Parts: sequence; structure tokens; C-alpha cells
Amino acid sequence: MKARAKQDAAPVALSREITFAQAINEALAEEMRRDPRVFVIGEDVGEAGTPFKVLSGLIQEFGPERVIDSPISEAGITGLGVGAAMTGMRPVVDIMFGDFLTLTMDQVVNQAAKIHYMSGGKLKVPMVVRTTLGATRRSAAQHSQSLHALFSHVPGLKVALPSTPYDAKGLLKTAVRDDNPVIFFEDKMMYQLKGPVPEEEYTIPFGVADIKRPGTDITIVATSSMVQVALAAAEKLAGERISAEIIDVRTTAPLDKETLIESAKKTGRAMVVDEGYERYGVTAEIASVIADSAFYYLDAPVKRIGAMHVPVPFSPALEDLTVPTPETVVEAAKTLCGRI
Amino acid sequence: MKARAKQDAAPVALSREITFAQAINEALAEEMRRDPRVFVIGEDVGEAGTPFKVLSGLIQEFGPERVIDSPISEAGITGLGVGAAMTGMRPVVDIMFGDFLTLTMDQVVNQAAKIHYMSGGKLKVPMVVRTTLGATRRSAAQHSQSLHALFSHVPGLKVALPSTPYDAKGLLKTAVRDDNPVIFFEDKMMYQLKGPVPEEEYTIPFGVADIKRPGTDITIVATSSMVQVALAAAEKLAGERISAEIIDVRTTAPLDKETLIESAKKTGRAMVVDEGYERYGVTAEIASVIADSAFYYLDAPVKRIGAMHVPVPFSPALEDLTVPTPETVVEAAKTLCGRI
Amino acid sequence: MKRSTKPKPKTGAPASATLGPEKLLRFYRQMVKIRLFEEQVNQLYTSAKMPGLAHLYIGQEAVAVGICEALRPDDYITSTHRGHGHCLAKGASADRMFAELLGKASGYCRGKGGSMHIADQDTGNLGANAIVGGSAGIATGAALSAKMRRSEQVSVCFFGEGALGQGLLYESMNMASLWKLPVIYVCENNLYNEYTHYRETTAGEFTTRAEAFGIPSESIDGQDIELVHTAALRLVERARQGKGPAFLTCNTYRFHGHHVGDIDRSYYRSKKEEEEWKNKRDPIELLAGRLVARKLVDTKALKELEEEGRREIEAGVAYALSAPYPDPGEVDQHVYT
Amino acid sequence: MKRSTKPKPKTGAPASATLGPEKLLRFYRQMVKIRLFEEQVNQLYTSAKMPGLAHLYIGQEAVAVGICEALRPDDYITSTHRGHGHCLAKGASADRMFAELLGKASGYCRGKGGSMHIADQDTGNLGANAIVGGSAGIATGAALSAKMRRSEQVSVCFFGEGALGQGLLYESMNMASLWKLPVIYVCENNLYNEYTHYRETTAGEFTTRAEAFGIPSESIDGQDIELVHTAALRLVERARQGKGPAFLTCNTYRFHGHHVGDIDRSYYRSKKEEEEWKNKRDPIELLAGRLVARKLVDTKALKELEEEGRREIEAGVAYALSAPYPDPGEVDQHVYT
Ligand SMILES: Cc1ncc(C[n+]2csc(CCOP(=O)(O)OP(=O)(O)O)c2C)c(N)n1
Ligand SMILES: Cc1ncc(C[n+]2csc(CCOP(=O)(O)OP(=O)(O)O)c2C)c(N)n1
Ligand SMILES: [Mg+2]
Ligand SMILES: [Mg+2]
Repeated sequence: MKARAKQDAAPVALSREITFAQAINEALAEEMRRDPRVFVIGEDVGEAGTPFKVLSGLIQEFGPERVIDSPISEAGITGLGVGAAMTGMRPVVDIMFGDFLTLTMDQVVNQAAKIHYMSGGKLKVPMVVRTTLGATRRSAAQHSQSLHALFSHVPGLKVALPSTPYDAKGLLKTAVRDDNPVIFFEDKMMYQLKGPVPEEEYTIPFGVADIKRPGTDITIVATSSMVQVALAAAEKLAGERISAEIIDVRTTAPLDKETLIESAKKTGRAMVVDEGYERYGVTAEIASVIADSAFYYLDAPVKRIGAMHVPVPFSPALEDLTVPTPETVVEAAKTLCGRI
Repeated sequence: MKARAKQDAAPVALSREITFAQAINEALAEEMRRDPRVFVIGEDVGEAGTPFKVLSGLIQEFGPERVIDSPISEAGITGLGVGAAMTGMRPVVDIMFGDFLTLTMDQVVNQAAKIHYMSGGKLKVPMVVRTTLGATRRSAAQHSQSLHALFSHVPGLKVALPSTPYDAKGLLKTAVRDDNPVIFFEDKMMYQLKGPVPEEEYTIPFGVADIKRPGTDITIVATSSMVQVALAAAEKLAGERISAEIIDVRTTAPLDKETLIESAKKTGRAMVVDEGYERYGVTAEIASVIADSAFYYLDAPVKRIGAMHVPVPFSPALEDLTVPTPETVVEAAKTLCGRI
Repeated sequence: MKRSTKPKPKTGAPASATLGPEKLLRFYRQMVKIRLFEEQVNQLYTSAKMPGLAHLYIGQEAVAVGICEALRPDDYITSTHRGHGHCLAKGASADRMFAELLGKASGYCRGKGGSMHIADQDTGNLGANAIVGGSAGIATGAALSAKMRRSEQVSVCFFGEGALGQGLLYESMNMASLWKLPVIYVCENNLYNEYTHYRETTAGEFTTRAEAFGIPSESIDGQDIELVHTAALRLVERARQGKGPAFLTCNTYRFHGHHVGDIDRSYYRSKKEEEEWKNKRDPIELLAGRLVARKLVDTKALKELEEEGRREIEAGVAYALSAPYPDPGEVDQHVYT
Repeated sequence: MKRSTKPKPKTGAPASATLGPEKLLRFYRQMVKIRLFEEQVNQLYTSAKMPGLAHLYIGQEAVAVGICEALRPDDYITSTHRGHGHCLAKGASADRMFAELLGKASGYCRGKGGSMHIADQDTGNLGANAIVGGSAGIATGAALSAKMRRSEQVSVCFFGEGALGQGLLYESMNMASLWKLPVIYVCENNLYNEYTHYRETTAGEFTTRAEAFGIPSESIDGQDIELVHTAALRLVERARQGKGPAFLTCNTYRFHGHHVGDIDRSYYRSKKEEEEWKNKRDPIELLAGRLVARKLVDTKALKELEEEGRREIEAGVAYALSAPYPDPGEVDQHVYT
């Protein structure tokens, strides 16, 4: 299983700790209180509060008119979301497992992403699709994928991938306020991760990477729960006197190229860790961006670590081999730094 | 509009020239004659022979039992294809525009791609999804996309992108004979492109890139019609004494890394040209592969040229700006070679 | 989702209204305008002045006009690849539509959408859609939004019978029925999915497709604008009163090819069939005949109305032809807000 | 697609057959085996011996057994996330199923599929599917294939009533009806889509969903295996004779939670409802009662049959527990053929 290291210190001094799931819940509740146009639609989002219990309590506060239990119709609810968003509402569509996004692709890729452009800027689709990613839950091939690369590829979409409770709350609030369709990926293995989250209102802008741990020898760019894996790896690397700088992109679209490039220029070595499939995935874009702009500063090729190119196997004996772990990241980092 | 340069000399001396559309038609007809399990299903594939007239005549030879006119149900026909493929048939599913693949994603990504693996190697899905890509036809945002990156990302799928009539025929025959699901992309702007195709039977293996034009100064890797664009660019570059090696990957999955890397090592400069969106697209993977393995041989960062990150606009005044052209490739190549 | 409050009816003509002469003359004008617009589009195509293709609405005018005339300006419609008629009927003006079709900056979508994506927010047109059936969710979502906002708006989803092949339509109808959303599904059955007769692609009966979700469903002659309009008034009013969705099949015919380039049609439909529809079932001729028979107007007056329409169309196309293309710098605008 | 040749019937029991004692006893044994298998699965879960989750079929046994007993070994089924019952009923053996559930190399899918993806080609099981409704196309495609190969095979698509929310089902039924494909859609209505009652997600009546596509549709008591089996015999025979698809709703109930971890269910269904089904509508008890009442068997004999089943299950789970995991080298095998 992916290591779930405790999160790094958040930017301000904070005493309160809540889970990733609570952070999501709070963000939605606050946005729904703030803006009556915000509503949630999805399967078992009502009384059940989703199978992950992430939305528990929302229906009690906001009622079944704003927390809508839907039929098992992923394409349909996404389509309804698009139409509602175009006409003055701000829907948050809940797609239980990121794997089911495959059913929504036409509504997301051909409709939501393109309507603003196709209408010459007149119509807009302020919709959030909240969904999950991540393996190692023994859920097999159709409930374990990390498909964010597919959406990062499509113009008109924004893609957010929080890695801590703090980021989850701040990014989700930004997503709800954004006038563009946002695909918001939550690693289901992180829901119980605890971390500091202030009581006060805050949002986190899209397109601003976060240096989760500063370092000097190697840049490790990571996404979602791989940030936690990278942080765990950094801790081990520190023991071997390799100082790793961990950068969380937070949003793959928009991508904060500058922060990545600057770090790579500084350290001269870069790695990208992501739980999506490595081939034609997010690591390829990020590695290319770094390799392009930091070319003359790099001491070694940018190393990519993504998921193995296999449908996620059920057997624990196999599944754990398919995703990056602190150990594989440490190995790769050491090799990159010439320590093996 | 993308330049449609005449194709390079084919490997053997050939007198007969046919169009890309005819090559596709011949490949299917030959495979259907050879193997009674092969059949075609899609919208208007029968009497109409598809809107592009690519399948004209097939229904006359093979009858409506093997050239099946379907309802407008992209997900449905793909699903039927998967089931038929699992039970002894070899369906060729026709998805008129590559943009409509969004409707088939669950059947392709969650079913076709995974069934062989999930069943521990027992079931298989020998299905071909034939579809189109390419802009500059004034068809706007929902009929112009080149979505092959989405499928190249998914384990279990193979993705073929022929760039000449010769390759179209040879690769399609291979696709039909392959026991895995293959997504086969035809640039609709290339259907009238003519080129030499032998009368004799031949197939082209997957995962073998083709050096369409040898060169020494710069490697230009391209896909689909961008190979034609690159060849036109190479011709212009030759006039400026830059010798470009044009490599057609022919299949993005599997990818013939070796040929690309060897070429880049030889020339020291590499570019990737693809009509899909550049960000998180095919150029990112190919550039990363080259940047990784040819790192110590490269004189400059690998340059990527993909489609502009916008939904394809209708207006000709805008659409032509969004795709790579021989001119943009020439410019980039010259810059890369330090000539500007 | 459970709904407790029912918005009480406020507007909309009573469904039983007999259609007065002004209304009928307005229908005539609107239908003629669509006809002339489309003929002009065809000419732009054949004279190579229009980029790409277009799908003409000629023959189906009574559907768009009959329905849209039953709507409030702020009611919503979603449209299809064959969408010019819906767009005009909902109130868009010809000049900016032509500009859009020619890819000009003054087009409704700044030339970015073209024929298959014309949208006009000001008249409630949420856009044509080039994905068959692709707007079923959007129209239903607009109805959900109207209900949530208690705006008493109604949403109309236009689609061809080919869209009955798309699963999204059924997913959407299920939710519309469950939540009693104010949406009318208008199925324009013009007999063909591109080049294939609907009987080869469509099992069972049309009306039952919606009834399966508890949605009342009717099938009517789509060439008779009085019939279409009367049905629309009734169903729209019903929806506005919170009584839920309806499904209306309008049986019609496209007089031209699937798109402007579809000239040789003999392999999929007979000349005879085409002639019969054109000669006996032209919605404009049918209404004209009635107007004259009922002595509401004479043929000369009709001719004048037509000339008036022609002038509008000619001015519109002239405007569009001389309008400038968008600036190259617009190409990457509007990807994000 | 037009079909001219109609395969002539060759096999299959006549639909009017009265069910003899051997057949009923076999049903009993099969249902008990499924029940015991699932109880064992629950135990594996609660004792933390099984990775992940599983969706128990307990309470629905009469459906899988009643249907599958009407099929030939080479007929096809597609199954769901709640698929152990279908798999056993179609002929798979418990030991290799347990092995699969534990992720062992000797599992039906070498441990790669697990509970939600068990497939067994040898018994015609094309696989469980973790996408609700995801196998509608596959089952229909298998029927198309059978028809094209003139193999006289029939295909059964099992799904829960939640799958009525998925558009793919309607797209598939339309084609099955158009082309008279030998496929039976078996909708197991166990009242709940996960934690939501089907009335909140499903508009209209079940039977009309298929009738809308011209497919004959019936709704029966899914707890009465004689009823289920008799209906299945009739519909399967009809399909085999080339007379086309059918839709069969079996009204049933899952006695346990949505999955093994769904323990606190009071927020979505009452204890009372559960008890009533368990006490009065248990398909195994119902059949046992009849067998005894008809004096075909005594309770002692039934007990023995149960013990026999228990031994098989216990041997199966023991086998699986001690079976080895797949070699790490298998992880990237079978991605491609
Ligand atoms: C999802 C999808 N599949 C296929 C097409 C190609 N296509 C465009 S129009 C059309 C036929 C539509 O028929 P119908 O819905 O009856 O509308 P009509 O053209 O008759 O107005 C098809 C198949 C498409 N645009 N979208
Ligand atoms: C497409 C899709 N959406 C959602 C889910 C999550 N999910 C798993 S089972 C289930 C409920 C299924 O209900 P039903 O079809 O009635 O089957 P049952 O569990 O009652 O046997 C849901 C929503 C899924 N697996 N696939
Ligand atoms: Mg039609
Ligand atoms: Mg159920």
C-alpha cells in the first residue's frame, strides 16, 4: 500500500486537525451556505452521504432539493449538471469512482469543456465534477484507476488534485467558485488522512504549485497522494543526505510551470511521480515541460514514475507492485543522484 | 489547411496508386474474404458506405449480415462489438468521427481494454474500432478532434495511426488480425491522398516505426497526417541545407522507442509533431522517451508541436492557426538547428 | 430529490386558445423566413462562399415555429445539427446567424461555433449540438435549474428521431419524470438518420419510448403548424404548472439532403417520396392554403410577406458577407472564462 | 442488418415441462451451495482473510439458479458486482472461485479479477462487471455473435434494477429487438440501488422499459424458483428459436447489506422489512417447504443435502486459503495477448 505519511506543516500556524474527508465536507457546506446556486447531485449523496461518507450531514442541512440523490446515470447527471450550470446554477456532480468518468466523457469533453468557446464566450459552465482516484484498495481494475491525464489533455477543463486536507478544502472552494468546468480528483485512500485546517475562510488559487518541502539536491514533482509518497521518500532520502524538494502541482490544468522549472534549474535533477499510468500520462507532460525549459541546467534526464502499464489487478500480491511507493521513489532518486 | 504532400517512395517498386480511402476499403474487403468472423458495424456503413464513402461496395459483396447499419448508438455498438469479439467474432466497429469516441469510453477503456487482463488471460477482445481524426475541415469543435492520446494512455489498447495509403492498408490488416482491441485512427483529410499500394498481400507489424525520409541534422517524429506535414517541411528544409529525418511512429501503442531514440542520438536534435492537443498529449510521451534515453546526445531540448490548446474553432480564419503546418514545422526546425 | 413547493402558474396562453389571424400570419412569416434563410444557405454553399457544410431545415419549419411560438422569450431550447430553424424561430436575427455560418466575428458565437453550434443566450437558445442526442442532458438540466430557481421557465429539447439511439436521452427522461421537470422533448421524425430509414434503426413505437418513463407522449402531424402549436401550448403550460415533462413526436420530412452536399439521394429514398412531401405536405403551403381558404389574407398579401422576408434575408447575407473575420488573436480567447 | 435464414430449433426442454423431483432437488442443492458460499465469503471478510469487499447474493438464489438451469452449458451469461450466485449457478466450482476472491493464482482469473470480475469461459460466464449496466452491450453482442455463427446459443444479461439508470441498456435493447437477437435481459429487482430505494431513482414501470423497444416483458416473483425457471425455459426457448429478446424482471431481495461492510442499514431500510423477507420470502425455505409438502423429500434428506454442500464449500475455502498468490512476474502478463 501507498504510504500515508503525515502531512507537512501548513503555511500558517494551525491547531485544528481534520481529515481529508471532513475538509471536503466543510468546503462544500461553506460554499452551499455562501451561494444558494450551489447544489450537489450524485448517487447515494443524500442519506448515505456517499459510500465514502464524505458528504454526511449535507442533506440534513441543505435538504433533498440541494443534495440530490440520483439514479445510476453518470452521463445523465453530468449532462444535467452542464445544463444547470449554463442557466444560473453551480452544480457539484458526484461521480463515485473516477473510473466511471468514462461514462461522462461526452458530456465533459464535448459539451462542458467546449461550450464557452463554441459560444464565443457567451455561455459558461461553472460545474465541478468531484470524483476519486487511486489504487491499493483491492477494488480491481474498474474501481482503481487514476484517469486525470485524460482530462488534463482537454482544453476548457481545469483539473485539481489535492494532496492534503488543507489543500482539499482550499482547492474545492476555488473549484466551486470557478466559472469553468473543474474535474476534482480525491484519492479515496486519503480520506482518513488528518492535517491542519484553519477555522477561517480561505481559498487556494489554481495554477499555483506548492513547495511541500524545500530541498536542494533533487526536485520531486508529485500529484495527489503521490505527494504523500514523495514526502515519505524525502524523509528517507534525508537520512542518506539527499535533500529533496517536493513540489505539489495541485492543479495539472492550469499547470504552474514556472515553479517546477525554477526548482529543477536549482537542483539540476528532477523526477515526476504520479499515480496515473505513466505512458502518455501526466508525468510525460510535466517531464517534458521541465526537460524543455531546464534543459541546460539538468545533470540527468528527468525521471518519471507513474503507475505500471497494466489494468489494476485485484490480488494484493500484484496490486501493490503497480503503484509508486516511497521505496521506489527513494530508489529512483538515489539513482538519479548517482548514489547507486 | 494542412499541406497534403505526396507520399514518399514506398519500400518496394510499385506501379499501382490508390487513395487512402481505397486502401482502407481493400484491407477490410480482403480480411472479410479471408476470415468469415470479420464483420463491420456502424452508422450508415451499408448502402451509404459511410459519409466518407470509405466502405462503398462492401455491403454489395458481403451483405447486410456482415456490414451492419446500426442505430446512432456509439456506446451500444462498441459494447456489442466487445461481446461479439469475446465470443468468436472479429468485429470492426465504425465510429464516424473520432470525437464520438467520448461516448464509447466506458466500453473501450473499462471493458475492451481490461477484459483479457481481468480474466487472467482467458477471454480476449479482438476488436477494431475504426475512426477518424483531424481538423481543417470546417467542422468545428465536435467534429475535428484528434483524441488518440486518450487511448494511447490506456493499458490493453493498441493505437494505430497510418499516414499513407500503403500504411493504412497494411496496418488495418494487422489490426483486424490482432487479438487485442485496436483503435485505428484515419485522418479524414487524407482519404483522397494517393500513394503506391502493391496488389499483393502484405501486412505491417505494430510497434515498428518507419523512417519515411532519412536525414542527418534533425529528427522529426510525426503521426498520422502530420507525417505528410513533416515530409513537406523536410522538403523545404532541404532547400536550406537542413537534412531532416522523418519518422512515422505508425502506432503510438505499442511505441517503437528504439528507432526514435537511435535517430535522435544520431542527429542530436529532435522534434515531435502531432495533431492532438499538445498538452498532456502524444508529443509529451514521445518527447519524454527521447529526452530520457538520448539525453546525453541531444544538443537542444526536444521540441513539441501539437494542436493549440483550444476547442477547434469553426472560422477558417481561426481554425488554420490551431494545427501544425509545414511552415510552423520548418520554423521550429530551423530554430532548433540554430538557423534563426 | 423530493419537491414540496409547486410553483403556481402565472403566464402562458391557455391551451385551448383558438389561433387568431395575427398569430397565424406571424407563423407564416416565421416559416417563410426560415425557408428563405435555408435557401440562401444552400446558395452560399453551392457558390463556395460558406465554409464546411450545413444541414437544412427546409420542410420542417412548422415544428420549430409551432413550438417556439408557444414559449416565453426566457424559456430555453436546445437544438441540433439541423438547428437554423430552431434558432430563428426562438428569435435570433438572420444577419448575425449568417455571420456565424460564414465564420465572421459578428456571428452569434464570434465565428467559433458555425452552423452546428449556433447559440443565442439572449433568446434562450442554449445552442445547437453536433453530438446527436448530446443536448438531452443540457435541456433537462436547464429545466432542473428553472425548477430550483423557481423561475417558471420551460425547456424544450429538439432532436431528430436518430437521437432515440442515444442512451443519454433515456437517462435524462428518467430524471425529468422522477423530478417532474419542466422539459418538453420534441422528437422531429423526418424519417431518416442521415442515409438510413428510421425503421431500420428504431425498434418499437416512438410514443412508448417516453411512456416507459411515465412521461406522457403524443405523436402528431408536424406539417400542420396549428396542430403543433396547439399541442405545444398545452404541454408547455402543463410543464410550467409543475406537472412535469412531456414527449412530442412531430412527423415531418426534410426536403433537401442530409446536408447541403447530399445531392444523390436515390439510394436511400425515392424521388417520388420527396415529391409527394414537397407537393402535398409543405407546411408553408398548407398554412398558406388555409389562410386563403379562411379568407384571412389573399395570395398577393402572402407574396408581399414573402418579399419582406426575402429583403431581410438578403440584407442579412449581405451584412455577413462583408463582415470581418475574427482577429487571429481571438483563437485562444474563450477557452476559459 | 437484415436476416433471412432462421435457425431451426434443435435443443432445449419444452417450456411446458413440469419440473420433476430430480430437477427440484438439483435446484435446492444449487441454491444451498450459493447460500453457503456467500456465508463463507462473509466470514472471510469479517475474519479479515479476504482482500477488499464483496456483494453477497444471499436471498436472490432462486433467480440465478432458476435461470441458469434453463441454459445449455455453452449458453452465455454476463454478471454483475453481485455475481457469485450467477457464476456458481452457471457451473463454476467453489474452490477456484474462493481462490479468485482471495487473489490466488489458481483463481478463475489468476487472482487478477477478484469478486467483481469473476469470469469462467468454460461455463459460458463472460464475466461479472463492476460497471453497473456495463455488460448490457457485451451480452447483446454475444447474442449477435451466436446468431451470426448460427450456434443457437442464448445469452442472458443479469443486472440489478439500478442498471435501469444506464443508457447503454436501452441502446442495447433497441438493437436486440431490431435484429431479433437471442438475449434475455434479467432484471433482479432487489429494491435497492446501493442505499437508495429504486422508487426514488426509477420512473414509470419496469415492464414498459423493454416494451418501449418492442421487447416482451414480464415481472415475476423472483423468490419462487419454479416460477423463475418456467419463465426462463419459455423465454430461452423462444430466443433459441430466433424469435428475439425478452425482458424478465425478478422481484427479489438481498438479505445482507449492499456489500459485506454495509452493517448499519437502518437509515435506508427497516429491520422489519428485512425480517419479513428473510422469514417469509426465503427462496430456499420456500422450495424446501414445497419439497416436503409434496412429499418429494423429508427434512432429514434436505439436511443431508445441506451438509453435502457445506463439505464442498469448506473444502473449497480450505483449498483457496492454502493456495499460493500469483508470482509477482504475472503482474504485467495478460495486458495484451
Ligand atoms: C453521437 C453522434 N453520432 C453520429 C453523428 C453523425 N450524424 C450527424 S447527423 C446524423 C443523423 C441524425 O439523424 P436525426 O437525429 O434523425 O436528425 P436529422 O438529421 O434527421 O435531422 C448522424 C448519424 C453525430 N453527429 N453524433
Ligand atoms: C456505472 C456505475 N455507477 C456506480 C457504481 C457504484 N455502484 C455499485 S453497485 C451500485 C448499486 C447497484 O444497484 P443494482 O443495480 O440494483 O444492483 P444490486 O447492488 O442491488 O444488486 C452502485 C451505484 C458502479 N459500480 N457503476
Ligand atoms: Mg431524422
Ligand atoms: Mg438493486
